[in-house]
Amino acid sequence: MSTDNKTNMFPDSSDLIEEILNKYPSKVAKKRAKSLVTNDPEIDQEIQSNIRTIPGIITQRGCCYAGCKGVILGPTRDIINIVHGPIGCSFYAWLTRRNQTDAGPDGENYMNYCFSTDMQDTNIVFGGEKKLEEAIREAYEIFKPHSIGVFSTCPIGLIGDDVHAVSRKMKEELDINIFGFSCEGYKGVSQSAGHHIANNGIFKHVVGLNNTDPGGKFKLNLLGEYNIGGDSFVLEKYFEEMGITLVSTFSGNSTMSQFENAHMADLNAVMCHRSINYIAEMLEKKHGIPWIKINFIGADATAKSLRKIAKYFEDEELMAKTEEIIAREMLEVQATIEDVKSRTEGKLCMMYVGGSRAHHYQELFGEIGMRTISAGYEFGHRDDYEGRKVLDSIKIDADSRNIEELDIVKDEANWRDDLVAKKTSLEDKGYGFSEYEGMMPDMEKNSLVIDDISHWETEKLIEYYKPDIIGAGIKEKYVIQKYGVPLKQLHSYDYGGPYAGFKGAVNFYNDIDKMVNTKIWGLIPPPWKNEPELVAKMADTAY
Amino acid sequence: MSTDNKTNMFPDSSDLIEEILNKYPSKVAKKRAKSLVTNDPEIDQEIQSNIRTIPGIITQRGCCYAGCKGVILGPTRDIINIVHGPIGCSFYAWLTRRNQTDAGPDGENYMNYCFSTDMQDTNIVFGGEKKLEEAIREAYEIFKPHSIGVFSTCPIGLIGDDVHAVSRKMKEELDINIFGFSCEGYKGVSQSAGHHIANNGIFKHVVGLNNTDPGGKFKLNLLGEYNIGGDSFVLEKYFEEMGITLVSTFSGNSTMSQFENAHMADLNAVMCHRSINYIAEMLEKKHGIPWIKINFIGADATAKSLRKIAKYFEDEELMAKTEEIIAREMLEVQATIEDVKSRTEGKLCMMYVGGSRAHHYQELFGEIGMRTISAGYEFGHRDDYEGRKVLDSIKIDADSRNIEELDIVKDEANWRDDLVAKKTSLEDKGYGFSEYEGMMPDMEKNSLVIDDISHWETEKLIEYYKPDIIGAGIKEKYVIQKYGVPLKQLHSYDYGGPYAGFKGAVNFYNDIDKMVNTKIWGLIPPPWKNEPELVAKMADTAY
Amino acid sequence: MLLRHTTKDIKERKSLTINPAKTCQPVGAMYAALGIHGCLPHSHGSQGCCSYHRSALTRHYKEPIMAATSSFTEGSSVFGGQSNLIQAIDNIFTIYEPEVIAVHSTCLSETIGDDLTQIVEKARDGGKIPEGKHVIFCNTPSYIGSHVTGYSNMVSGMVKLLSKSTGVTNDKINLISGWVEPSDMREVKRMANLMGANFTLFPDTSDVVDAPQTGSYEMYPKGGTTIPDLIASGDNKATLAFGKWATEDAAIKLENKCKVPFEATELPIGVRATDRFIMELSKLAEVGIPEAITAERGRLVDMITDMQQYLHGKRVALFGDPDQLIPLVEFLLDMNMKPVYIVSGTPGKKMHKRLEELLLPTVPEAKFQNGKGADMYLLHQWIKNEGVDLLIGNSYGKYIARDENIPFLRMGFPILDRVGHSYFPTLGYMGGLRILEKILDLIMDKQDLESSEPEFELVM
Amino acid sequence: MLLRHTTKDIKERKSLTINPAKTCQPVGAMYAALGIHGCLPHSHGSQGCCSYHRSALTRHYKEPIMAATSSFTEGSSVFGGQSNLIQAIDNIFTIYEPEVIAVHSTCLSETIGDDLTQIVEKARDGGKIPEGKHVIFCNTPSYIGSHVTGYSNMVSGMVKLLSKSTGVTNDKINLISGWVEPSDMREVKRMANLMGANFTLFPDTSDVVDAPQTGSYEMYPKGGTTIPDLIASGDNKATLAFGKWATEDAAIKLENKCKVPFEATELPIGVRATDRFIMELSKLAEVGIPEAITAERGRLVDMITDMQQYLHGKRVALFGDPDQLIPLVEFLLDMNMKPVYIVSGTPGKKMHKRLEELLLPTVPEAKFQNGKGADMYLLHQWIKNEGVDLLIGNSYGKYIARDENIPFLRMGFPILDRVGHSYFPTLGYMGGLRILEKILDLIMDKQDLESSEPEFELVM
Repeated sequence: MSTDNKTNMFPDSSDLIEEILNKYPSKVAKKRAKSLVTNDPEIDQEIQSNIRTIPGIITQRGCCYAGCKGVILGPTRDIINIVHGPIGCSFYAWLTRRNQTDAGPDGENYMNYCFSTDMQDTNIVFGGEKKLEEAIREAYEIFKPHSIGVFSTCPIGLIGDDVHAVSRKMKEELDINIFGFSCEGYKGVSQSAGHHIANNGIFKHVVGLNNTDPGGKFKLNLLGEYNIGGDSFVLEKYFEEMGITLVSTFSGNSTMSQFENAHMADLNAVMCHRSINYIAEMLEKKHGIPWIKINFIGADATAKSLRKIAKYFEDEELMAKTEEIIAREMLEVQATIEDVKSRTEGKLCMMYVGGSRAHHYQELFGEIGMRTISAGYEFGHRDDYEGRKVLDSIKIDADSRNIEELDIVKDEANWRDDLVAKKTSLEDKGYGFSEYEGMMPDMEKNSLVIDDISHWETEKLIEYYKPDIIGAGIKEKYVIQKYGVPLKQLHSYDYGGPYAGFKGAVNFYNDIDKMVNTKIWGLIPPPWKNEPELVAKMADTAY
Repeated sequence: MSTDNKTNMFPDSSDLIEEILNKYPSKVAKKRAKSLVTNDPEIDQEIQSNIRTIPGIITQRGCCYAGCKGVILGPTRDIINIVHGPIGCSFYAWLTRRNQTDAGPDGENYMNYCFSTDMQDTNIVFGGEKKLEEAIREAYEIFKPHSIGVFSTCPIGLIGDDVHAVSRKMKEELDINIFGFSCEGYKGVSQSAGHHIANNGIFKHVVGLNNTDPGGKFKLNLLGEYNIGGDSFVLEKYFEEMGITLVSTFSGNSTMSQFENAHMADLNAVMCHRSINYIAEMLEKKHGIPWIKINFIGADATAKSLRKIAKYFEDEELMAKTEEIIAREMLEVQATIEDVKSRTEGKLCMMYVGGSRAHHYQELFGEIGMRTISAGYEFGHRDDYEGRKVLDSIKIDADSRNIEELDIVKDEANWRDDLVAKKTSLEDKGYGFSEYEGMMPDMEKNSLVIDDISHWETEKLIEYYKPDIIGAGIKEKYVIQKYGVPLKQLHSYDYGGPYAGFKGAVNFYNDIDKMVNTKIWGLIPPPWKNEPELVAKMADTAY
Repeated sequence: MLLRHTTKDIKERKSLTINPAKTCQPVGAMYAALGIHGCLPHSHGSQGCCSYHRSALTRHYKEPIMAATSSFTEGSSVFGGQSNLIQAIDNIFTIYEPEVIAVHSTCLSETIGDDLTQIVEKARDGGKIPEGKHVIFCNTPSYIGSHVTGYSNMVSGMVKLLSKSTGVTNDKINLISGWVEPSDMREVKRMANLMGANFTLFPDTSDVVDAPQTGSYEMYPKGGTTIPDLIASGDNKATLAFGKWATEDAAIKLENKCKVPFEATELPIGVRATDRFIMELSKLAEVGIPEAITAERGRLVDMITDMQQYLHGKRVALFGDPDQLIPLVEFLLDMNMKPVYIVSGTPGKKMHKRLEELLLPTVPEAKFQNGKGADMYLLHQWIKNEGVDLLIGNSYGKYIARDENIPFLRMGFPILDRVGHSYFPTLGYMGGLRILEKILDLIMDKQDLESSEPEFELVM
Repeated sequence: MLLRHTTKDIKERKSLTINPAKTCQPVGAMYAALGIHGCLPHSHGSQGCCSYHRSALTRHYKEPIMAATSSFTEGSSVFGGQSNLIQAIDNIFTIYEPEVIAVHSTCLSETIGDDLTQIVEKARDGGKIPEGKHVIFCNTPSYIGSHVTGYSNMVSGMVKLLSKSTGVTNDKINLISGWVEPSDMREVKRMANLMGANFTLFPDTSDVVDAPQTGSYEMYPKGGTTIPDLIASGDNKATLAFGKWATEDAAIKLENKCKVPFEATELPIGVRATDRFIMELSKLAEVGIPEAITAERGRLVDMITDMQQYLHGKRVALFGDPDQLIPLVEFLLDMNMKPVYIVSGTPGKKMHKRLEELLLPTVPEAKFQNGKGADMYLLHQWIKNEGVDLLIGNSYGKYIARDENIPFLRMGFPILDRVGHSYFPTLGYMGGLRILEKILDLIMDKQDLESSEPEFELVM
């Protein structure tokens, strides 16, 4: 890639876009054109997103079930999640996300288990409700859990098994909380549908079941933080030190009882806007609890987020403590940046991941002087790109219409007038609630924004930009590394991390430094590559 | 091998001996002929032993240094043994014998260390005494041990370094016990010379240094038990249970302070007659302590030996306790024999090892119905084969004459008249002291006794007898196993054991059962071995 | 404890599977398809299937695993996936330019009843399949069999849709490979070449899912069985199918379709299964067994005889797939080890029968189960009731291994937390040496770790 | 603690070696001699040397190691060992019938000044060496150099006493092998064959010390360089000596004696040392580098790129021989690991210089020492002062590894407590994969064992 030497500005990428689109059949090209945007942070630009992936296009995306069972319910340890369907769906979601949890030495923890009704052909033909009933009963008899979740998979939806009815029946019979999710893989266009369905289910069946005051002066829910590689553990420590009661986390290192109690918090802090803003919205609508967008990826972002939370509670001591933590932690952050930056400054990164990470991690890269030349979401919506201001203008298509939108009514018994008042008062002082500006305003001019990137597009981007590192997922990792470009897994962190908070930022700086500066990339070409007289083509079947 | 079906008698092996000898040059044949004896337990037969191995003959034997440093001094944990010489001698004796030791959590234990003066060419030219002095000083400064032993190796003897003089000087300087051994590898004809030199050294420099009464009613030295694979640990437990004070063991699981105190015992029980009878003899000559030959290899032998020891002390309670132990332990022994014997009965073994083991292990094999068709010692003397009765008729040759014979004088201050009297009284009752009948009387008629067996002879024996198992050492193991015949290492026990005592017997029965009955021997011939049309000879350099 | 809710107390379960010892068909079909040169696998279902299967294979191989999907939505699920598939075929050939697309179905498309034959025919008629390019397919309903069944179905699909008989027989044999690692397929080729056999191996994932790092990505690496070789398989003189669960069906179909006689044998794992494989290969390919092969066998037997004291009587628990488990059990028995617990989620009565045959004579106490109810939870409960000295299975076994402090040998699919399986074979005699080396390392490492100080050994 | 008397406090030692990182010359000479077909090594000294060396090699290989000895007594030590050796030569040829006897001296026979040239001449004159049979020899005084020197001296002995130049140059090269495993020699042959090189490898212990179990013992197994090939080495067009400490001397002697030009290179361990080896081989043998070799290289690099997060920055302590240590250090550095402590008992300033060259740029904190004072006790003390993440060396390292809870990779000589080294190479790119697999297994096993329950990972 050639940046303009004088301005250090990214090149206009229209030739790249053209090259990409040229390969596509015309209908595909037309559609994909709307999902590739050359960014200009000064103006409003629309990007097509949260629409169907074109069949045959190699995509990063997964399914609704993955978003529901895998992402949202995955990190909660004390619920038995029975996947109703053939074995595969449960198998693939078994321990493959790095949601850590700390159950202590004796706590309930079913996260290392995989439960399935393992539907067989006869069940598909004759219906599987009986089998599901029995499976729930067996799970109860063996484990005596307090909650059981039931997840409907593609064929279950098609044959018409009613997981909700079975759940209700078994809840009655066993007298524990049992509830279902209609999260068949074909719902929606990506994992995002599953997040929505999961949020709805948890809100309907769990949130609000327990009105006990969780205690403490400052009560917070942390939403959209999934404790990948121990991220939540880092944040929990800050809150503890600040004297903030973390009522619930959705859903890193979480338990069902946290969710039952979530409506008792004073504030919802939303990390991953895409996956969880539903809960925040519903909690405000039903209970009057306001929400703010925060971000703990990046040291500056962490400082800003902690300050914002502290400021909300309007407590001098809390604010002082917050500044103390920030000052203390920034020492290591700054020392590390100083060391690492000399080796990372000016390097280019790209990110295609999730519904928030592609945005959040740009800050983190930025802190060690790395620039994001291109980014996009795997399952984001327009508001994740362009900000919540476009929410009203998003057209509801057939795929979205299939996802239930809960009708939330104000809960008079548990309504927080105090918080409503607090919100108004703070807003008057310029404190922003329910705000998210999206990723695009934060990106540089001429950077390339791509939604639901395809394999073909990835190839062309690498050739064109020659990035120093790419952030994406496991399916992309080795493809990209074959080009000699390191790929940082931003779902699993390449089994590193934590990357949240100050501690996490330091980890990340160091890990990225290692990846982009490791010697091994220099060893890829064999020394005889440029000595053609040494290279023989031989039949080599015998080795 | 074809035994006589009616009598089940071993065949006369003269044809085998003839075949073996035929291959040898005539001088070699003449010499070897005297070391191969077709056994007849009814008559006295002389076997040539403890004479030089013929150059070029592939032998099991090692050297004098190996017998001195490796065997006798090896198992003592609280002495720093510095090998004075080039690095190899110390290196090869470093942890290669399985003498176990239990130093407790904090005890002195140098057995895992290897100390050497690592003589270089300049040292060889100009002499190494200074280097040895300095090495001793360095060892002292780093470790502050209570004793240091110094071992002279071949070139040291040749260049004339005086390890004894240096030891005396340094003993003076450092005020700890320091003494040397002239155990150069070329001394004598086998390890046996080293045993003698080691015994002399320990007797001269250590035994008798401490006259403190070790306490207890029954005080015993166990001689010639080296705690291979934990053998001594098994025996120590029996003695403890019997209320016998084990004053010292030469030298399994031993310390220098045990040796210093050894002359305070009431009885010496000799296990390995070959390696340690010197100490027993000298203790009797100097202090009047009698010795008996015992054997803890084999359950019956163990019972007999425990009874013999108990009987010596003429104490009813002790004898009752002994019977109790025997009765208790024999339960497992008998149960195991019952199980194992059906699979081992009638199988044939051969043994070529050590100076006692080839004899002792015959009993153990016998307990599970296995017969010894041939056996011999690696470094035995005629008395080990024929019994102590031939001691006086053994000619002292040039090689033996080089080994110092200590001139032992009665120690009036520490002389045990009581024991001398006890010995006489017991002898009158038929109790045998200082007796060893040797191996040959215990072997079957027509079994083949071979001293210092050579590789060529081993090959012929396997072909002729087709034994089910052979007991020997590491150098023989894989040679013999290539014939499809399992080899049990009777030095290292194939890292199994313990094999001493009742517990050890049970271990041995089971291990032998596994070895002779494992399926894998049956898998050796490939199934196409007898389908010549499938077998191709191909150039196979390419794989 | 990681699996802290697992107890000794075994309750009968009829409907609930806990910690399965299998997964579903399509991932097997996807893997088999990667063994064709220039092939892009295609998952006819919703995106999640494809994403999960690609992820599983990617984690196992740490290599690019490419596949496309029909990206079903709720609409396609109601109205059928025909238009999705036809559109996909068109897009794939245009954008990704494979030689062949290998379509497998999913429980979704199976439940709605999509007819792949008819849809592909329609795509062909509609000109969506370029001249000289191919689309093959198979039905892989996730609610039947297991991942092994899916592999088998895709291999059968190759035969059904590609193999042709011209009437002229080649002096070549087909080697149909069970579900093994690319290293294993490479090893089978090495052995067959050493024997001078003339053969076509299919599928062949070597040089596909173990591609070198070269600094440039090849969407279709050099490996894989070529289409011409697959077509010509119908003319070959005989077939040796190794790994019955995964290949026998294809061998039968090839015999039915093209009159190619076949032998189906077990995977050549360990001494005796490899013996049988080598002898069948020798007979069918009409080649001799060279000394080099005999020597490799001898080296394996040698190591067993040398190290038997560490192996004898050791109790082993295993889980995985029938094709691996059966010869592995035989191998363990030949080493006088005791395979006491065996589970496989893959159904089929033949497995039970074969294990009975192997185990009854010498390890009558062995418990084994496959198909219904045979999951890792049951295996773990058996272990809780009486322990074992070694656990063998895929990466999920590590939870049991850590909880129970059992040395753990990773074998099978998926291996998500170690590398090496794709580079070093476990098939053949050399593979047996590797298995044995690993078993010994595990047993000896534990001894080194847990022995008391007096018992600590330098020489073993 | 097994080495409980080892403390942090490092005191200078001038005369006392504790826990050596070397042994003496003759064992190397014995091993090298086994690489000649039909050879019986002979130790000219007292019995103990021969017994110790045979035992050490036997334990390392778990194979028959045959050798004879002059069985010195005190008399021979005084009057010289001539009659012992002549008698031995006679007996050996009569009884054990080798093609060649390879005699090495010992500190004993060296100190008394036995002249092997003259003794062997006398044996020949006395008719003790049958027609067509050979006796070669070398001087291996134990008080000079180390076991590596002994190996080198015996290889030089082969050249000095066997290589002949007829004046006609062959289209073949000599590959002189450093002290490596039979598996490594086999691997070098595989690579050279893959490249189409025409070569003689010597010594070659493959098929000698890794002989198969066949049910019958062969005193002279099929492997080993043949005498005619050794003689013809003087006519070959060039020599590639790999492992400078062990082979450069022989290469020089061959050049001096027969005018065969040579290159001496490091052992092909890891990426770059193998690159250099392959390129030298390509140049000297005048053959190309086939894609298969490039692909193996690419697979090794691939695994490193895939797994770098487990390797980066890990501190490593190593002990062993220069020929292994130098390329291994380079390999570790190429993987961004930190070889911080290195000792070798083998003397030679070149080692220090080469390590400095390798380490100074990126691991300036590294401590390394060889020859005098460089023993395992020192290494352990360094570790006590600042720990490491990995220890690499022969079996004696296990005492340090257990005391300090360090993952331990067995490499070098002797390996007395594990198997596999004789069957699976560590040379070449495939050998690099094996080393890397083992390192990763060790590091990941430790992580699995020591991680807290929340941190325990399925996927790694």
